[in-house]
Amino acid sequence: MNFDFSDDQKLLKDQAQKFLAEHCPPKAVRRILDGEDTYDRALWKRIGEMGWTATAIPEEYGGLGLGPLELCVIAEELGRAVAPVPFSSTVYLAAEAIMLAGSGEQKKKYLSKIASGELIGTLAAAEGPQPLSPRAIHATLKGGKLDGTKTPVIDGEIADIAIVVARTSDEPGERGIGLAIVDLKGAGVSRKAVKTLDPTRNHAAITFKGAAAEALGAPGTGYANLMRVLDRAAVFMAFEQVGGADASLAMARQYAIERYAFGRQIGSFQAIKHKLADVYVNNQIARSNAYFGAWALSTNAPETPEAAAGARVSACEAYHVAAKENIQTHGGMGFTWELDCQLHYRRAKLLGLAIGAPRVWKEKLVAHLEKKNAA
Amino acid sequence: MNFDFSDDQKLLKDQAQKFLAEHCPPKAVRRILDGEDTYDRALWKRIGEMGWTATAIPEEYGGLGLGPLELCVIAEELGRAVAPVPFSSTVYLAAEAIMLAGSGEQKKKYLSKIASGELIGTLAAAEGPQPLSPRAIHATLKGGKLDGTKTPVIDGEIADIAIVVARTSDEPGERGIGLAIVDLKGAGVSRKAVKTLDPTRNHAAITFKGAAAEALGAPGTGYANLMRVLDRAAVFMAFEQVGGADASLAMARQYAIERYAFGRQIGSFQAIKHKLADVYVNNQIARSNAYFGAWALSTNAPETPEAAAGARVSACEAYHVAAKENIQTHGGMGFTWELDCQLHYRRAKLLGLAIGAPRVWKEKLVAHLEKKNAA
Amino acid sequence: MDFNDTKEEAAFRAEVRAWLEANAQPRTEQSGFARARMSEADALKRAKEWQAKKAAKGYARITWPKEVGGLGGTPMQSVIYGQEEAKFDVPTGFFEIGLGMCIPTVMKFTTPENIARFVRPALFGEEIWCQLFSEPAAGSDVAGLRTRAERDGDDWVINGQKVWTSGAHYSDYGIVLTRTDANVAKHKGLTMFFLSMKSPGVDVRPIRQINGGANFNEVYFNNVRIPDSQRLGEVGKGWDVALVTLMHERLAVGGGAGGTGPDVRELIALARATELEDGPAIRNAAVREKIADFHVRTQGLKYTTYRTMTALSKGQVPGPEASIGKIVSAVKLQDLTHFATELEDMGGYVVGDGAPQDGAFQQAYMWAPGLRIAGGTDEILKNIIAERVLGLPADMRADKDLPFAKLPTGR
Amino acid sequence: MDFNDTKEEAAFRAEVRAWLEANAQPRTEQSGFARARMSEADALKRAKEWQAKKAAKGYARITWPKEVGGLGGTPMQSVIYGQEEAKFDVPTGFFEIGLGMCIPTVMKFTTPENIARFVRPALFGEEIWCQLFSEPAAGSDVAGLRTRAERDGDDWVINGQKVWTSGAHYSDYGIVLTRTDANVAKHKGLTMFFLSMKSPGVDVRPIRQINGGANFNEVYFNNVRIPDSQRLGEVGKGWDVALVTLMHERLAVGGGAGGTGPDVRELIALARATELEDGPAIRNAAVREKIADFHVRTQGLKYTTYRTMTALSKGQVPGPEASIGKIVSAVKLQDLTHFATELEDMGGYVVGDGAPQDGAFQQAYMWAPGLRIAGGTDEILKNIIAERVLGLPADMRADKDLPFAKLPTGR
Repeated sequence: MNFDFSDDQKLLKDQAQKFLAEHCPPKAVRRILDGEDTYDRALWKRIGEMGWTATAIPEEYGGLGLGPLELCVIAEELGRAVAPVPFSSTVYLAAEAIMLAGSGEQKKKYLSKIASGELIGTLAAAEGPQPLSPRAIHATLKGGKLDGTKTPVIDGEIADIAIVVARTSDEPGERGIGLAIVDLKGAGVSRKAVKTLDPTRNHAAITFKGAAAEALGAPGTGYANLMRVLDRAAVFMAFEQVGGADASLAMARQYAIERYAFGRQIGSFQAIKHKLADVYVNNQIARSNAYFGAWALSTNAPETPEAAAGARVSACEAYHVAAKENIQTHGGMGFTWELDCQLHYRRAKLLGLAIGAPRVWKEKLVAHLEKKNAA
Repeated sequence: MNFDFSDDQKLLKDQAQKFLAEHCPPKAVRRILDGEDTYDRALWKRIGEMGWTATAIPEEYGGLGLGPLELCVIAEELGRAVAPVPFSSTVYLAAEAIMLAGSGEQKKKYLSKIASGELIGTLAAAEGPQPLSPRAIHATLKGGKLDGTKTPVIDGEIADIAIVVARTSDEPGERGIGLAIVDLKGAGVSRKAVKTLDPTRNHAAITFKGAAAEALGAPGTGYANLMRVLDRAAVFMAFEQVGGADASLAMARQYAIERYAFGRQIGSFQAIKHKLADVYVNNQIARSNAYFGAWALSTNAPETPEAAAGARVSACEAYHVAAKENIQTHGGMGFTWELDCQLHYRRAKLLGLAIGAPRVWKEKLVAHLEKKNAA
Repeated sequence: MDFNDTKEEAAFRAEVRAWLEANAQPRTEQSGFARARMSEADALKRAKEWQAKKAAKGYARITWPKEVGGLGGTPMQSVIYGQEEAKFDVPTGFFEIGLGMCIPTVMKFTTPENIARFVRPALFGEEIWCQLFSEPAAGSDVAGLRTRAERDGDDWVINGQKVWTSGAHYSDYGIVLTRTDANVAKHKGLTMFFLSMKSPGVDVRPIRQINGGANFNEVYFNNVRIPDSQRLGEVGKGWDVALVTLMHERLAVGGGAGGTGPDVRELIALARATELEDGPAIRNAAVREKIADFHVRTQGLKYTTYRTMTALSKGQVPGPEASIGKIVSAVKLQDLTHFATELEDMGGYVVGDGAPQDGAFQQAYMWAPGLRIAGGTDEILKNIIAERVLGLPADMRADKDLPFAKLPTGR
Repeated sequence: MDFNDTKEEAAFRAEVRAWLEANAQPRTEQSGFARARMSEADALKRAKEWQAKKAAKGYARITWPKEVGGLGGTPMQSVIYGQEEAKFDVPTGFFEIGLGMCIPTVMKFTTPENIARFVRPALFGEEIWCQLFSEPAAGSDVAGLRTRAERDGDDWVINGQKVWTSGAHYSDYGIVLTRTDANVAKHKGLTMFFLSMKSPGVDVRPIRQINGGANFNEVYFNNVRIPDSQRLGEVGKGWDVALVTLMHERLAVGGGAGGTGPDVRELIALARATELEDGPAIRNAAVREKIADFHVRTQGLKYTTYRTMTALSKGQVPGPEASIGKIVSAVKLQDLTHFATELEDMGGYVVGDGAPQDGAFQQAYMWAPGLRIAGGTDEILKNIIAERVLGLPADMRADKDLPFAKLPTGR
């Protein structure tokens, strides 16, 4: 039994934690929150230099050729730090999609630039406030030209390329859906900033009018590929959420020890103790489910969709509860702009929705359980 | 604004409470729990003598001609006392069904006997472990003969008559369902005791083989009438549940004051205080929703189905939580057969399911809200 | 059991209604939007005008005796006025703290001269009052406050900091709870004063909240000098005076039971408008169960308020059980808005224009954490229910017998 | 990251497996039913025979040194043995308290003669031990116990009552925590002994639980006389001795993470078999969401246990974070069985034959409240997590410095 990260992976995690403590303190996140920029350019540059974006990219495309486990430990630390950089969009979404479905040429063209940190990528799937499904896709890709509007697109204003989900034929259901790579700096692309609950990550509505688009993956495989990309992203994002949930708990714990009321540390009151014990339990459950997701990715296990859904459902719940009860533990102070509790409350909401709400993943999970228990 | 019971009704409630404190102490309930009898015959006789079964029955049929509000206050006290008598089956189900759908002759034949306490009635609807719906009804009524098996039937072993829900034609959906009155002591009726989580109320499986049955209500109205009976029963039962939930809270409160641990009353620990505060809040919410149900019945308001569903959903939740957290507050003692916490834990489960699980009522509730908000 | 007015109540309602119709415009959705867009200064100006009108008629404080400008009416009449007024496009909300909490305290503890001087202008909206109790180190534990008042001849000199003061920036006067003796137990060393918010040394700064709003202020006191005649109650008896203020706060009926954000009606509208994978969300069984759960909480609170109003109508005084309103509604608001944003799925964190229902769910999601804290945290309210309603024993106190100066403190 | 054994672990597993195959029959569903129907006396007899076999091979207590009959193995080897044994039809469960908690305490605090006398018979299943700590007035607060031991020459005389004693009725010996001085603070006046359960004056009575079972006993002590040589540890140091016992209780890995009743697999089967108004329950969105919620709790616990086992496998000692197992699984069992009975709707409260899955959900619903209490209530376990894992400060203590006799008491 070795259900844990290796010593090397733990070392990488420690290094990432120290690096982010130094280069991504709450102050840096607040600069983006306060609108001084749309993302932390300096940090993003450094992250590229550290090779984090290259982690899981094969060496032949300029990557480090490490596996998903290394990406998981980095993700956890980015989540803990609420890092305001386009890492998830570029690495979990764009790079993974290209690695999964891209041609040799496409891989060559894009992956090395992602590995070096030169290129920001994203996934443009959503078309407004409703869950993703074949019927929710109205953008069309015909003859290499893309038309339609995608919103919200994470890091949409700052990305260089987007993997776009579009209707490629009139075939019903999943078979009519395809993926395409679009140069967002090209003609026929216009972007508009979109305000969200988490201003520490950039968002845009992107309108395509006959924009040039190259197909990603074989015809008819788009939706299936998209689901596979989202499964993998769900695990990485679960680690971000677990990191954020742990950071929220750590903040609450620290405050409960330092703050006195009624002549005692507030952490000595059972109302606070039991609240934080509940958060701890949730976080542990989420962490363990995330580990199973990591194991599944690292071994390419057939359980991956089930493991990914379990990791996501559990992590969404844990981060949501930890972030809101962190504010509650801080009392009035927790509700001030001045304190950093809000950073997690906002990020928890973003991560809880960015690749689909838990509702959708619960449905996926049970569909897999049904299949398994039928066998 | 007079959203409260009248002084007369409150007086009736006080009398009922005192009467049951004397004649239905926990010891009496435990006699039935321990299987010494299937219901408390002496108490049932006294209840008949007090005229409680006559409360809402019109004077022309030997009743007191009072309204549903009087029945509500009695119900609350029966619930508080966990009374082991066939009151709900006889009064909320059988009598209400006959009052709603019976012919003059049927009313004359049955209601006066219910009013005097001579007759025990029940409703036989369920056919095993699934929710009620037209498709779940397989018992058939043809040419005045009834065939099929109903289980569980509350007070099924001790009832004299049952209102039976049966298929009367092959018409699909609700129109193929009818109600009938069956003499359970007649030919073609066999009964078998059914064990349930709440042995303080009698239950049976009843098999009909060509049993004589008289139709109750016009053809094709059976299912609609059944729904109206259940709506009304839901409100009365909600008062039983609110009474039981309040009794559970009172027990927990008392124990939390008397029991010391770590040198303090356990009620001084926030874990207990906040648990009981939560129960109190739930109970108040349930009580207020039950009051709205009572108002709806008493005024024959068009909101009755919505009010009944709201009362039931809220009361099921409140009693469930109050009963389980009462055990938890009592710690190890709460889990012993010796203590009375179990009486409420069992009764809460029975009342939570007897006329359909909350899931079903939530669905009814939302269907009504949809209609209302569409208007 | 009915929802009808008594004969007297109906008559009063008709009277109020007639007066409102003669003096104000009915409220419409448009007027709501217009008010939401109005600057605070404009709203304040309009509110003051309206308050003067109400006060002249005796409606500004219905339960107060006629001698001090009230109507000598019942609490139920006050509720009825509130219900009717809510149907009209009139600005309110600036005077509640002053008239509901500060002035009753002042009236009880000051001289006839001060009453003559201060009550009428407050009633007519000419002077606004705020309540200066909470401090950075004294939130849930109000009596743990540190703002000092030191005697200097016939004056007192105040130094310290208050926080979470609603309306301090537009208030003319305030009542301030201070520590005048740190060497006795914490509840025993407090003294209450009132003062002009324009006094030299008073510095008001808005607090920015996580939802971007600034409904509250920090108030700094830097050698603020006030005469002893502005003391309310005896030296060292400030806690007893504060309890009078706080009791009046609790008497506000039905607070928190609604009006704090989108509720079930809006959720149903969203569920109708939102397409899930296989049809509108309103057809999804899980969504329907959630709607039902929220609905019974909302309705349960509403009918609890009706029960409280019934007690009022019968001349009874509602007890601390009214505290359930805010616990239920604050937690429900957070849960409901969380659920609603999840229904909107990948688009659920978009705020403003692009969001369904103008982003009302998202806005309320950011406000809900504040609602769970302001005016008593969930935890404090549960203590109140446990102790004052259920009669459970108090928690152990670390701060009962020690001199305040010896109490352990943190940040 | 993998779920595989290390090379050494795999070798040990193979060895164990081979021995089990040679000495026992594989477990089948039938053997499970057969065991459930077996009388306790028969089960005990079979368990003793099996225990003797295991002990002879060194498998009865794998982590104990060979000198006292163990295998000198690692905690991970113990886990592996347990996993493999669970696949065979062998009776277990009578010796865990004795070998897991009592004997380690005895070994640490008694004479070499006693060790020579008592360890081997316990290990070979010839003598069973129980643990006599809890009392009617000392449940969560074990140190609040009142059973007195009074010195009389070279003997001690014990009077009082214990409760919740598992297996007292078939035990030969027990360790008993007593109060020997009521005039010092409560943790300081305790002394531990061991004694024969056949001693004159010991009276064992089963406690009937609300689920009808009787897994526990009350034990009355009426002038039970034992020699001072049966004292464990010093007079007045009984609490320190008890902490050793309780520490061994905590070391039991993965307890409560499963095996306590029906779980998600059974719920899915039920949802498949249950017809709702419009089709099988498994197709209902609300039911599916619930299944998913329960599933992630179950799996989260399972993988948490794997993490703990990984720590064991690396030679680390698991900490108090293992307490999350019981909190999660007990509450989940109550919620899941509540939900399942609601799915069965009007038939959901039928027990036994007429109920789906032989009434397993209903049975577990009646057991779940006990699971939330036995072995530490939800509340006590949350205290443990808050204080020992998160390092939050202890609650205020009313019982720290007062002599035990002066502590306020209730029923």
